[in-house]
Amino acid sequence: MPADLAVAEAPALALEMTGISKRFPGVVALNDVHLRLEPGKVHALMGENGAGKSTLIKILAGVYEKDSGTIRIGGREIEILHPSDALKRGIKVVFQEIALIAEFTVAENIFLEEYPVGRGGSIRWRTIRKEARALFERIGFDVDTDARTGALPVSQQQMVEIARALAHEARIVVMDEPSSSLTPNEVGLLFKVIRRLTSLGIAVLYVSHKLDEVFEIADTVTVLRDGRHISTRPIAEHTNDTLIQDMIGRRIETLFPRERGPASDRIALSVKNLSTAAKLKDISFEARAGEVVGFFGLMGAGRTELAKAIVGFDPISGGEISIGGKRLHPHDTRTAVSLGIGLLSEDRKGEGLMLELPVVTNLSLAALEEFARLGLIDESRERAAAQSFVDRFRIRTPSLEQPIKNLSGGNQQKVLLARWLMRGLSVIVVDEPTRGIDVGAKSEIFALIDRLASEGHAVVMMTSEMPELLGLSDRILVMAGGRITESFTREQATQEKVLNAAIG
Amino acid sequence: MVSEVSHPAGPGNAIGRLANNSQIVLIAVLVILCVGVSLAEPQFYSGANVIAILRQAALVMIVGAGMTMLLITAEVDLSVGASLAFVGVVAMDVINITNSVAIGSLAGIAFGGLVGLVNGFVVTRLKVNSLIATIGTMMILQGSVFLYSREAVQNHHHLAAFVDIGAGYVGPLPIPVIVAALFFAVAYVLLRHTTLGRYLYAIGANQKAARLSGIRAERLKLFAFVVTGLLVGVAGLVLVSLMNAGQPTAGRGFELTVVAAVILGGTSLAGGRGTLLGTLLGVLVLKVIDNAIILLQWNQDLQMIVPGVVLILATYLDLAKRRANAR
Amino acid sequence: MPPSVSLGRSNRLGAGAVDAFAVLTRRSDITLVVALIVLIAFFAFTAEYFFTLRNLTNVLGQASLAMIAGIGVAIVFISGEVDVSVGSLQAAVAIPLIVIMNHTESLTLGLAGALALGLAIGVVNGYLSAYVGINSLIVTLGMLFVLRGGVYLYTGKTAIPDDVGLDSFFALGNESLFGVVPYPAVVAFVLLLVFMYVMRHRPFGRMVYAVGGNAEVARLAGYPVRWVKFVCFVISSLLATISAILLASRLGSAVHLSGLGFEFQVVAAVVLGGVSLSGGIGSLFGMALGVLILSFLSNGLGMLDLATEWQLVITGIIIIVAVAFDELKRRRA
Amino acid sequence: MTRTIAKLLLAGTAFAALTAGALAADTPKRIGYVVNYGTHEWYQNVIKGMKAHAAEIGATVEVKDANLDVAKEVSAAEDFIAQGVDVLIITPVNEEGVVPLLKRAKAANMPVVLEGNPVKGMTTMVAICDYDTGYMAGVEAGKYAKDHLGGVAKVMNVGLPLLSATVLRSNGFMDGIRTIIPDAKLVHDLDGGGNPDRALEVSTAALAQNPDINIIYGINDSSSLGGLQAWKAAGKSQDNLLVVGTGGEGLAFINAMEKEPSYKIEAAMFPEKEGYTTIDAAIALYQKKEVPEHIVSPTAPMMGDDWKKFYDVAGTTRTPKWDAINALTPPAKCMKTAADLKK
Repeated sequence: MPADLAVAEAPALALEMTGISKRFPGVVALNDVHLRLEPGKVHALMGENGAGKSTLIKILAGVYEKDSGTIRIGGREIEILHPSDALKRGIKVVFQEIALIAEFTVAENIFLEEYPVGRGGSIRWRTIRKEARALFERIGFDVDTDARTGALPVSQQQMVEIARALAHEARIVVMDEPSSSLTPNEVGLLFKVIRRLTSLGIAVLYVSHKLDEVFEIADTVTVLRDGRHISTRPIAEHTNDTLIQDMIGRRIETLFPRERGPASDRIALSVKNLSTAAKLKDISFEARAGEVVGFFGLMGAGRTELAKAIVGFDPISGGEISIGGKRLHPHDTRTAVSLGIGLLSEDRKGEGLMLELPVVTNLSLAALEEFARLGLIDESRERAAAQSFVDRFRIRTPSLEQPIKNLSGGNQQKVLLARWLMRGLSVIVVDEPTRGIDVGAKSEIFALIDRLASEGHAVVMMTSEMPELLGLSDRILVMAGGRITESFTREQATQEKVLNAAIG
Repeated sequence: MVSEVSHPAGPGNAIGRLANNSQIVLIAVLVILCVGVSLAEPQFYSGANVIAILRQAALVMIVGAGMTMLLITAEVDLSVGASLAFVGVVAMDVINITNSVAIGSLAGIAFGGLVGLVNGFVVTRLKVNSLIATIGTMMILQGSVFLYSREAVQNHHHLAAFVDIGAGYVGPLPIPVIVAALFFAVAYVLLRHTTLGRYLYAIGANQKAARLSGIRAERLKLFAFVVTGLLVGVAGLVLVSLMNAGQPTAGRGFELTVVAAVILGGTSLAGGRGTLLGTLLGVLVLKVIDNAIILLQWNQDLQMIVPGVVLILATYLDLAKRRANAR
Repeated sequence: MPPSVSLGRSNRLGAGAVDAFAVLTRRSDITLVVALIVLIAFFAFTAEYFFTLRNLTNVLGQASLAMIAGIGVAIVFISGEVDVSVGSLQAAVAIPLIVIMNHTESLTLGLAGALALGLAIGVVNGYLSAYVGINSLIVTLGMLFVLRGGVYLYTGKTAIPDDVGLDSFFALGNESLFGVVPYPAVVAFVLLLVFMYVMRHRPFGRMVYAVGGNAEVARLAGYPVRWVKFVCFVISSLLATISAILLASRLGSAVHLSGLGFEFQVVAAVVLGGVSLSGGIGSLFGMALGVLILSFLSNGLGMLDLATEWQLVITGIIIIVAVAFDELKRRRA
Repeated sequence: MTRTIAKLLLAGTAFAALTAGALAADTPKRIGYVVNYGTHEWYQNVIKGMKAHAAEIGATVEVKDANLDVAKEVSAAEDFIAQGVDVLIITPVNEEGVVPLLKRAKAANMPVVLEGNPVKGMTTMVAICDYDTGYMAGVEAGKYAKDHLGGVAKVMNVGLPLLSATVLRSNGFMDGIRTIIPDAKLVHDLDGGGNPDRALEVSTAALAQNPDINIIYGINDSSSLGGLQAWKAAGKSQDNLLVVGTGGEGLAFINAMEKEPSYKIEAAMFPEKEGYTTIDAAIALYQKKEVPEHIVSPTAPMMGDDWKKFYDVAGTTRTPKWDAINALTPPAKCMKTAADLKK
């Protein structure tokens, strides 16, 4: 929008960001993006994963520094170089990944940013306890404020995170996918919180890719795609289709190419009455060669726990797992891999990448024995194989020696997927395969998963992304509270049915 | 931006490349040291002195090879000094009893391996932070060595073979240097060209990822501890032979020398980074400094100060370089 | 945290609650308390003269040096860093203390000199670790070497005697309050209470825990992570300096040998006290118990006329077992 | 029979009369000994000597080891005072470091005997004369060099600057040797840390630099042996070498004198005797007798097989021949003490 106009309106605006750009090694995260928030209004920020939503708010929060562009609050231009700058300016961000100190009590976490202190400068613990309790009563959320935060289930931690927004005198509250791990009635509480905020004249930036929520709570919607600003319109002017159109930029089915034929009836993976001490209860299912089995569930439903159990990463307390008819010793990844099952973890940095090490080393890790004679690695063969995967998967890297930390999320994910293909597995478990990667790469990953299946692998996919689930899966199993609550065929499944089952 | 980081690299040098940048500094330092010292004190290049330096370096290098593996897997062993002394005492004692260098040597090396096994067990099974665990075992060894023998175990039957371990020569080369070279070569190949070595890096870089890829991280760490222990056994033999007696008081501060050398060589305490070549350079730099201070007849207290400063400086340079690369 | 940020709203509300009880009842601490009691009981029955007021107060005095330094080291640990330089620091800061006293005959100036050097050391440790970002183990290990070597160089490896012999200086480390409680114990106790209060009831203390527990979250909460760590290093060095001053008084001189291996004793006690190397976990109360356990252990074993060798072995085993036990519990929880 | 030896020994010394009476009068029952470095062989044997003599008078010696930790030394002494031992014996880790301790012991009326080095404000000290020990060995070394090394003396001192006692020995040695060979040269003055491997390491470098060194002096047996091992490791013959050790605390030097052609002189310090004498001082002090401020325990250089005169060796144990040891007459006072170093 024209700058002079912006300036003229400035006083009315809570926040104005113009011409914001940000690059990371190998990817342009934001390109000349602008955003305007009005006091007392809810402004939705939408876009697929990797569209640039998170980057934008992290700039706002002072986590990243923008490469260019200006930020105005109440018309005055400001610089945000450190989170404390944002907080001083009354910008409160509720992040998707929990930003709480696990060792502290819930009450203390609420006041983490500004401990109430007495005249002597001592922390007023009683005040903290009292106000925290009062706060949760106000929004009608029942949680033990003296509990160790780390001991709470994820969804409750998320609510604590959200409640913090009320505890501070904020002028702008940003919420990044706040509902991702919430049960519907918790979402209800969330909206209650948001309305309370707006009634106090606070501007709310609501980041989400869930249409229904946006239509319910937002006044205005800004859509980003591939780091670019696509549209900003009052919600009234939008329909489901127009929004999706803006977000994805093409019709949904084209995002999910489906070349593969029907699944064979050879059972590649069978899980019987699997339970773990922590979470899972009596899980049984099978996956056939050439089939994509999609697991859906809200955060904390036990998807990741299941994924880690069936690849032998976590110990199990009961039940059995067999791959290609062979029984797997629980809690032993080595036999699991040699039997032909592997996991593409949701936590790329934590459980997938060796950030400092080169692409080739990351790529060949699981298949290394195949290039070795008497333990000696034939490096030319290793590199040749790696190169062929880099080409086939169109992995964008300047060289095989490139430390993988310098690749974009999408390319990193492709390397990790290639790691398993190189090993030649029969069953591959993918957990949130497209988390935090941009749309282009996303469809490539989808294509790869489809190819895996068509090449006769059994794919077990854990996801919280409805389109991805519906688009890719042959069968859909829904989890809640560590159990499988429903099972649908591709044809039966609809967004509503699946959600209801997930709420359990 | 991305291209800045990519260096041309021959096949397989992938991991090597990462460390190489940090080694240029060391090579430079080493060269400057040698030139500087030999200008001030020509004796520096006398064959005798070079051999003296090499023999001292050998002792540290032997253990350094194991310590490098440990640090690459993000663990550390501070008990090597105490263990070094104990190995000597045990070996000397067994040799006196059995009158056989072979058996005595085996006993010493076995003892070292046992210590490594215990350390490895405490760290991988009991999950005790290796820094604390090995400080604990260090105390235990320092105490129990005196319980084993209060006074130095003397060399009763002077067996030629025993003396040779430390003081012997093959041609112009002292045996300890040859031994060190041997272990260096083996460890080098192991770290650089074998699956095992690659897995050690993987574990240090990201243990969970390694496990998910079917690597038995805990076992390999245990392996690294045992290897280090065995190498301490070998070094202990060399030392006991050189001293011609099992000295319970030997090895004080040896662990710090070794760790310092390895870190100086660009191996990161965080794991996943480091090379044996770097360790070799680190050892040489430290030992040349040590030697130079004596040759120049400087106050030997500098032998404590200089390494301290060098260590911090080297780590800083390495850090700075990697930050530059990350930009 | 700057007062400007603190909530206007909350200041109106009721007085701050002091619940040191919450600190006392951390489960790991309870086990330590029990361990300490058992230990004392054991020696009371086995070792003659152990369970006498004179001996018990003696041990308190002896423990206080490690206790005072331990507070600082524990705080650094909690902030997610390590400090192993305290041993050589003890020898180093005693030099200005004695030298200045010998020249000026003023205890105050001597103390000031010692604290100044201690401060400087802390600043260097903190700057290199927190701001430059060099691994703090390496920084403080290097400092350990540099200081010890420096002391040897400066003193020519001889002790510097206190030629003035001020009674006030002698009293610091050698006399007792009401002839019962040694002054070092009093100092240690006061400092312990002060820092237990700070770590529990001052925003700064909570920041230290947050920074050690999860630096990224702390950053998001607007904390000056580096500054917090920096200050922790400074605190550690200053407390180590205080322990050094008391030691110097007990030795009546600046001894170039003092503090050899002291860092090990302190770290051992801190870890035994349940302070985690990974940061964010542990309490000063636990640290204090750790120190007391090790001190009573060494005193008791000495009373049983047990050789140093055994003391080393037993201490080593206890440390490993204690930490292993701690880990087990943490994984269970 | 040992008692008669005791008498025999005391006959010569300053307080013969006193202790002769002492045997009649009541004697201390519990003696506390704070040793500076109890794991060291020298002190192991000092303690043996103490316990042997204590047994004779029906007393017990309790030992607390400071293990070279000055702080622990003070604590250990405190503990003994708390335990209310009859006499306290202290070997200071560092002379200066125990001054306040003596003050406190006085306040608690605890008689204190110092072993090793003089301390400001002490009542009495039992010690060998480190300087004299080195000096006498130096003289012998000089003679040897004159006869066998062509009157050339190029000395490598494997020293330990950390402790005043060991510095005195080195100085004594050089002064002694110069009485015979005035132009004896201290080619290399090393810090061998007093432990064998460090001594070996630094000696190796020094020998590489100065191949013309022909005398190695070590402030203790670990140091001299470390130096000798360095020599051997350099592949040199021992023909024109003289090694002089100090202490003679254990079997190491005997072993060396038997098997190493160059290990000719040992400045023996008879730790057992030192311990024995210390107990005598403790008794005298306990009985409030007049005691000289400095009681010297004898030392003597041993050449070749001399050690056989003083020790019986069976396997790994050696037993002192008291008659011979007690026959040695110590000097009334030392030529130099730590105090002289300060100047």
